[in-house]
Amino acid sequence: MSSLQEHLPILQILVPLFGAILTAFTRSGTTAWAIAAVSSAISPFISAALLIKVTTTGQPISYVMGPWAAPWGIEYRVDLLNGFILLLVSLIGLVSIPYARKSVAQEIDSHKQSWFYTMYLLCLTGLLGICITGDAFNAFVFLEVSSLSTYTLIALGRQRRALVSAYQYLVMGTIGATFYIIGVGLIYIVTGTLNFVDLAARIGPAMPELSRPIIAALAFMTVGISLKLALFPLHVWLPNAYAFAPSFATAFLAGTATKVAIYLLLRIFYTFFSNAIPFYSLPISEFLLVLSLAAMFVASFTAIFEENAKRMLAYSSVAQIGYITLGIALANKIGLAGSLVHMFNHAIMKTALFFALGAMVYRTGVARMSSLSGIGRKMPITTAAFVVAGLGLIGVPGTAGFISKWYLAMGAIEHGWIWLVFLIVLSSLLAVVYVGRFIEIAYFREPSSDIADSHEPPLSMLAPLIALAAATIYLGFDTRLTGGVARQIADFLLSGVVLGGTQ
Amino acid sequence: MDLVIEIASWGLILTGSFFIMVGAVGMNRMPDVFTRMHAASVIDTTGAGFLIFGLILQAGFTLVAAKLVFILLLFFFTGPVVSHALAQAALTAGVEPILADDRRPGHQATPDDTAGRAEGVAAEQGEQPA
Amino acid sequence: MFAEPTTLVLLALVIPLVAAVLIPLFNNQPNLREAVTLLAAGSVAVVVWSLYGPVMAGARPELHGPEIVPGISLGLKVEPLGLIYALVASTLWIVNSIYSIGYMRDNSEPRQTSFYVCFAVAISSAIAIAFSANLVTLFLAYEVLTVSTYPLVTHKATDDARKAGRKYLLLLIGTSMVLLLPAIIATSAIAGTAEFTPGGILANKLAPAAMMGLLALYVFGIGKAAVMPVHFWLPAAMVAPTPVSALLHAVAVVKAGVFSILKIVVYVFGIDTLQTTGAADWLIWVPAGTIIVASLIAMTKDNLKARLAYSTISQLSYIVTGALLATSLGVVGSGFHIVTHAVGKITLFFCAGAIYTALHKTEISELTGLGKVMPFTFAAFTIGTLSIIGLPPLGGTWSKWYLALGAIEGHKLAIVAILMISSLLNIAYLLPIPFKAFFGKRPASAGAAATHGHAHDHADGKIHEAPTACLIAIGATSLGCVLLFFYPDFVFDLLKQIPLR
Amino acid sequence: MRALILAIAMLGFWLALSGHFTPFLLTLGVLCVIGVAALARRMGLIDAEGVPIELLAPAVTYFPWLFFEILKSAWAVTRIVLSPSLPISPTMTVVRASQRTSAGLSTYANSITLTPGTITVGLRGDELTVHAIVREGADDLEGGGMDARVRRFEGGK
Amino acid sequence: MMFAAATLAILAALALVVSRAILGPTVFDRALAGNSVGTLAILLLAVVGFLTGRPEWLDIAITYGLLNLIGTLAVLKYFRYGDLAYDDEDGA
Amino acid sequence: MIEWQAIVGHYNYYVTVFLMVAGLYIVIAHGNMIKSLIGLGLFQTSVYLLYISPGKIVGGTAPIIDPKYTDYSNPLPHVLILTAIVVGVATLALGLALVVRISEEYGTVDEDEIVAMDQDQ
Amino acid sequence: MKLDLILRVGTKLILPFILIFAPYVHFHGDYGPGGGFQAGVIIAAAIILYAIVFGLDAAKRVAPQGLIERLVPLGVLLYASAGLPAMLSNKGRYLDYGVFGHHFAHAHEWGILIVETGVIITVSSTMLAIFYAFADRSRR
Amino acid sequence: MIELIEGVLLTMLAAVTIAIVRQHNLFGVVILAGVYSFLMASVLIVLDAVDVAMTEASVGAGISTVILLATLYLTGSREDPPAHTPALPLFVATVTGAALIWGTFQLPGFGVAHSPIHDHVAPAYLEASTKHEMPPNVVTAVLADFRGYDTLGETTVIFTAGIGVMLLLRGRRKRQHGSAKEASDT
Ligand code: NA
Ligand code: NA
Repeated sequence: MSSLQEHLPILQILVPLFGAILTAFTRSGTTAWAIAAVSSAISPFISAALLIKVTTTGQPISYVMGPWAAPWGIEYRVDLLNGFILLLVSLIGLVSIPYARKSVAQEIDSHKQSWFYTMYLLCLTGLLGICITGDAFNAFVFLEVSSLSTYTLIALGRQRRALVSAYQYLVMGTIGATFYIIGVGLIYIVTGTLNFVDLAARIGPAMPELSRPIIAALAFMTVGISLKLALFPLHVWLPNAYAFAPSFATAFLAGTATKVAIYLLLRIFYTFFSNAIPFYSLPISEFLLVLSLAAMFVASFTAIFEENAKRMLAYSSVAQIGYITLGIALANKIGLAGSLVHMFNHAIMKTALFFALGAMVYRTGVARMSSLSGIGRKMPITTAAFVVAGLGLIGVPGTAGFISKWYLAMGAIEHGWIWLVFLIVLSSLLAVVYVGRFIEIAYFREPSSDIADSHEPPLSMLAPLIALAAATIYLGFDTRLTGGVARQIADFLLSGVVLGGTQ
Repeated sequence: MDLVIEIASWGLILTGSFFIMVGAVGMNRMPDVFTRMHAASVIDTTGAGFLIFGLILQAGFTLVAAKLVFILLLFFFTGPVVSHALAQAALTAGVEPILADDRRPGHQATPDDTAGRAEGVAAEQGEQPA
Repeated sequence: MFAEPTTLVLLALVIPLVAAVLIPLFNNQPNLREAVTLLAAGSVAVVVWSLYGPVMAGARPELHGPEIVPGISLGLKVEPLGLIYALVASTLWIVNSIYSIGYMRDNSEPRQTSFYVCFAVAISSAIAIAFSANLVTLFLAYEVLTVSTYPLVTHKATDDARKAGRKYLLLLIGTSMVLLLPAIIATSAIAGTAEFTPGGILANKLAPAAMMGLLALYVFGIGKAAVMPVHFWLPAAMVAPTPVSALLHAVAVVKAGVFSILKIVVYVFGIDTLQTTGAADWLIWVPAGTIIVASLIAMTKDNLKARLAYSTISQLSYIVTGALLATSLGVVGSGFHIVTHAVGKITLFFCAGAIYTALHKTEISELTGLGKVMPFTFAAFTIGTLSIIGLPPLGGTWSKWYLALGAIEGHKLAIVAILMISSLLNIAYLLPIPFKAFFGKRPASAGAAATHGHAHDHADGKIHEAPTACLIAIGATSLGCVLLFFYPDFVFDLLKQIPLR
Repeated sequence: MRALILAIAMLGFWLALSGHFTPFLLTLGVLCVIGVAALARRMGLIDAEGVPIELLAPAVTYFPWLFFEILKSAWAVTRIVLSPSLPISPTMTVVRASQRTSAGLSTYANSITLTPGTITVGLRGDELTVHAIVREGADDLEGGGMDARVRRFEGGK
Repeated sequence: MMFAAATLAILAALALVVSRAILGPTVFDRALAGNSVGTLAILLLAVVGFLTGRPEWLDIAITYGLLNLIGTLAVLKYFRYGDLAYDDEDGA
Repeated sequence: MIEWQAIVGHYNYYVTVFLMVAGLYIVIAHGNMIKSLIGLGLFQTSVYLLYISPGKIVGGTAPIIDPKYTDYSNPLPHVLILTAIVVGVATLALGLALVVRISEEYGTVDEDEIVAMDQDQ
Repeated sequence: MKLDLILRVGTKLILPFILIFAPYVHFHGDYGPGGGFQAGVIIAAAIILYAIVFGLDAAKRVAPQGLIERLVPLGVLLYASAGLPAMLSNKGRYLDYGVFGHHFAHAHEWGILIVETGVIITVSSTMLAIFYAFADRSRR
Repeated sequence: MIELIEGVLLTMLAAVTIAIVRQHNLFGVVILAGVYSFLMASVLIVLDAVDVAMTEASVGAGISTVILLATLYLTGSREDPPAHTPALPLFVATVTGAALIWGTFQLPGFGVAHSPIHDHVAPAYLEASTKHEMPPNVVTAVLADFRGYDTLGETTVIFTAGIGVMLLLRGRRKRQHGSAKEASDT
């Protein structure tokens, strides 16, 4: 099957896309779930194969649609960076799918379940599509596929506030996407191309005469993507969206959506703008640094006082995104690697946390902290998994989160900013407070009446949760996939090599 | 022959343009929506008619002419339908026409027995003519 | 020798973890459950002790795991200083386990299974701290120790316990995250390595002022060492059951703190580097001050465990002070004090627990005249007290002696003076306890005033000792105090093996 | 019959628009016309209202007359618009329609609307409510000239 | 020249009609003006086609006409029946 | 010395930017969700001009090949904007569906009122 | 009394031509403006016009909701599948239309036609489904 | 001439936009939005974007109007005056506008034939269309062939929106709200 091997890049998208189409025909939730499960199960293998191929050959994989060579046709281009993110997204998809069955069956009306899976698969398609494409406009198209499906997924939450959250996200997300295409339009006018590789080659020579549109394009794309990735203070859509979406959707999105947006930011920063505008020549780095720190502290503080556990985790996400963008702001190898490592680790940990919380909501129907008191005794395994992932969030050594923070702190020191190390660890301390608060409520309070007859969730929900909690620990020790790959990626991003290899 | 057609089409196009201008001016001079409709229909019928006839002469016996004919027919068949619907809707919604003479029996404002939602719409309308 | 030294290292770590997995399986069979604990404790002690010979012979067994952050992999390496701490922890685990069986059962404590599980995990992490080959491994184990002992501190699940637990967690994790972790990261970045290396890794890499700042980060970042002002978690944690207090004060937790400081001084900074830069010259006054202040506070406490807690704070600062002297004799004194204080203090806590178990007394003022009721316990208490004070013929003598010598070697006579004053203070707040118990006269209303005295009536003066298991443990540790005076060489020999340069 | 006429009309429409007389497109055209005709039948469009083939022949005389009417009234409205005093006298009136078929009735109503200056505002039974921009417009309609003309058109005479 | 004149006339008319659409004052004035904008746009399209020498895109004009009809009727249907889906079989 | 030529030549950009600004303003400033969505549509629509204006060549013609012409305007922006229009209408439809549901649940489509209602709970 | 006579007759006259205009726009997208998307919108608009004038139920009898909802994915399926033959026969990459004929131009013409047909199906049915969804909502 | 037509139409667009901002009757807004679409479509014709013009007219003036009206029926049509001051929105919008004006200043003027956009990629489409006897409408060729994959994505977007709208609006109209469970979650 060497021919299949050749088509892997497009299969990465076609598998979930055809899954989505098929689920739209059926009206049975079970059938739709089965289709989604098969699609989600195949995806990580494709990603892994792609990543392995890129790592072993050291060359990016290019796949052009139809007979048209890039830049005339649309190119898919897999290098280490997007290979890594593709794997992350499809892995989260894989672990999500067993969890989905029971959770969706409970939260979504039975006649809507099949279309719900359609939306999930479209979301997966869109996210993977953004990652894999080598074309600035094609990225926008898939951004919209993922966005529209995300809005719908969020709106299907059981409370009416889900609708408002989805609406607010729709408005902000659309503004973000429109900013992105304004940026794309400007650089298109300047270079005449949309292909990433081609852009990288043409934007540098265009810079001396057309510096303004290029800088404006950078600004618009950055702001647009920052809206999608919920960079402080453009994060206001996120807490409610995560809090009121169906549990499964929250967990899946928390692990994937913002990560993909961050990927896109890295892509534009390092693959083509870096050829025109050295990253350090603009105050972007400082700007991003300030916003990242603000996210880390303000959002963490908000999380501490949040009564709704889902919102608490959502605010925590905003804070953690701050860590990721901090690494980008550092713009040195180790900091950037830290950013990538944390992207992966945070996806694993936050998905685990939302899985655990979702399982609690599944059994108890409540997400208020006070109502969940004593849950540790009723749902010991779920709560333990929550604690493990929570420790990861804090950055306790032995968990994945520690690795992330180590890299970021080393990046800060390399930059000569020792004070930043203190700020990084100080904000971790805020995580201690909000995670600790949950632990205390879960273990040291008498079970509340809301949770009186709750018990562990079904195995199909528990198993993915345990897997992710175990991964949180495992990734705290074996960092070949995270740290190892991330350092390679950071290496080539900073070396100015376009898309992981010469054209 | 060509010159005749050229001159004729010039004449038709300029006449059409004139009626279009007249209609547009009328739409701004007339006092209420009903009277404005009369001005608007000058554009739809005479203005568009002359202009398109002129263009047809320019196009000769071609596909373009056929399409222009169809556009003309489109105006001819849909124009009155739209105008009628608009006037009727305005009246149903409670827009009082400015009248010098009302010869309807009983001066009833409702020209049709099909019950609308006149109250609701009128309330929402908010911006009656001064 | 029945196994390769590297295997032994791994076994010492894994056996307690295996026990932690096995213990819950016997949730409903307490005897089997405790058998697992005892078996594990025994085997770990055997394993660790069997490392003694090879290490004395110069072997430095090493184990390396995966690289987790750039240039640093998790690693274990046995060296003399760490072995001493491992010996203390593993040996005292046996004694503490025996004692726990008596204490926990007699007081019908809830959730005993999770108690033993956490205890086993704590021991494993203590041994990992002892054998850690680099700062990251040490930090990892240090945090695991904190997390695994948190449920022990909050074991009673009362409001007080929860508050204490919150203090415990916030202070220990807080200091370690905010101060220790940056220190480790900075060290790794500056030195390019985080491995514990004889002579240190920071020589000529930092300005004196920066060196002092870094050292301060370590001293305060390692909150387990309880140097003032990061000490207050320790008295708060007294709400826990006595075996936990013993664990905290003697076996693992606080010892992990002071041991870490000592290890970092020796292998990260290097005593020569500290001496030449004078980085510790100012900082040393913090633990020195702690010695005095904590002693003074101890005098004001009537609660027995609280007084012992402040005593611990004071004693820990001996070790920190010894480390910061940055002299070879100071290191020996510090290392020795880890051992003697462990054995002495565990004796005192065992006694306090025994008194609580047998008589339900917690306040010192209630103990007057009870020497006849619990003669064995109070005799042991006296031995422990004298060892802590540093009087012959007990182990504590040697450590204080070497600390003083170290201070002289470092030309810090003021430290010698502080050690002397502190000894006097020790006498003042510890010795009166057994003295009054034996020779004091019981007030008539004592029985009625006792807050916990609802079950027993001791007015008749009949002997009423704690359960046998407790007494065995108390006897063993008292004996240890004595033996350490007469046979200190096995510790000294090891301490002299520490490569200081 | 109506369907056939409609199909022919649609095919003519297609051809007039297309201009590409390749066999492929012609085949497609025929197929689409058949398909749309079927759909139109399904929609109930093919009846005396939707495909008034009876009116095709009379249209030859009626529409030129109507064009002339439109021109006249357009000029009248133009004069009003361009007159500085804006001499309007808006009038609402009700006129009776004498047509028998709905196609005829709607032709009358639409003819009124098409001629600038008058608009059919409502249609109830055989009563048309008309808005005229000047009294004279209403008077003309009340005179019934156009009504008679449309009745003849409808009747085929 | 002739097309240019016609174009200018249409643009001027368009400006007047758009101002009506902006000024209203009632919704129906705007709807009327909107419909006329559609008409003028169709005419403009036809004339500009001739002006630029490519008059063959009148398909667009037809599309405009059809959709203008639908849009306007939707507005008016709404005002008469309050509901796009209104069905006389429901009501009568 | 003002370059009038440049300013006139950029008129289309100025209007484009104005439309964008107005659209964005409506989205952010207006509490009514329907109006916000319309503003969002205007904002998106203005992008069409940004893409298509530079694609125009004066003297060129629509990019439909005909032997009579040699200069064609750039077809690529047209293709991109076709996609953008589709995205715009898709977003509008979904947004309005949300608004309908919100109106049913809250009895209002005013964002400020809704936020206030949620805070009261 | 049927719904407004003038509207009804006018719509009946014009609707067949709107309906035939849509496939015209679809099939002549190669030569002039238009294509699957525009044609799809026109079809949907025609049926919406029908629904506006003749009522929603009448429209649903002509274009049943169940059918429309299944056409929504069908168009995407057609489009996405059009890319597969080249891939599966190992003669090209995804969306290579070369397999649809021997001559390059013909093959690509067919390819374009197939994918545009996918577009017209999805666009028309989706627009209509959206209209149905909104209009239905207002009745209950 | 083209510049003039374009300029006039653009000015009208701007005027309509201002009217939309100021209009508080949502019907008025919907109608004005339709006018906006027709004007925009006319501008697009002038800019040679015939396919885009056709699409914009059919979407903007047709489908969007219908959906908006359907929504207005379900929600009411009067907009309340804004509750808060427009300072922040004005600021954001102005900054955005200023950035764009600043950014577009160096761009080539209107209608210039030799600029990067015309010299790269696009000429190849025009050439290939002729060489390979592709459809004469290059927009169609690019849309369905050269960049056919984008169009697949575009179709997917429509599909997504369609399923999304149906998920939201099909089915029961009112959910039970205010139940105990919901109250406790907020
Ligand atoms: Na008229
Ligand atoms: Na086309």
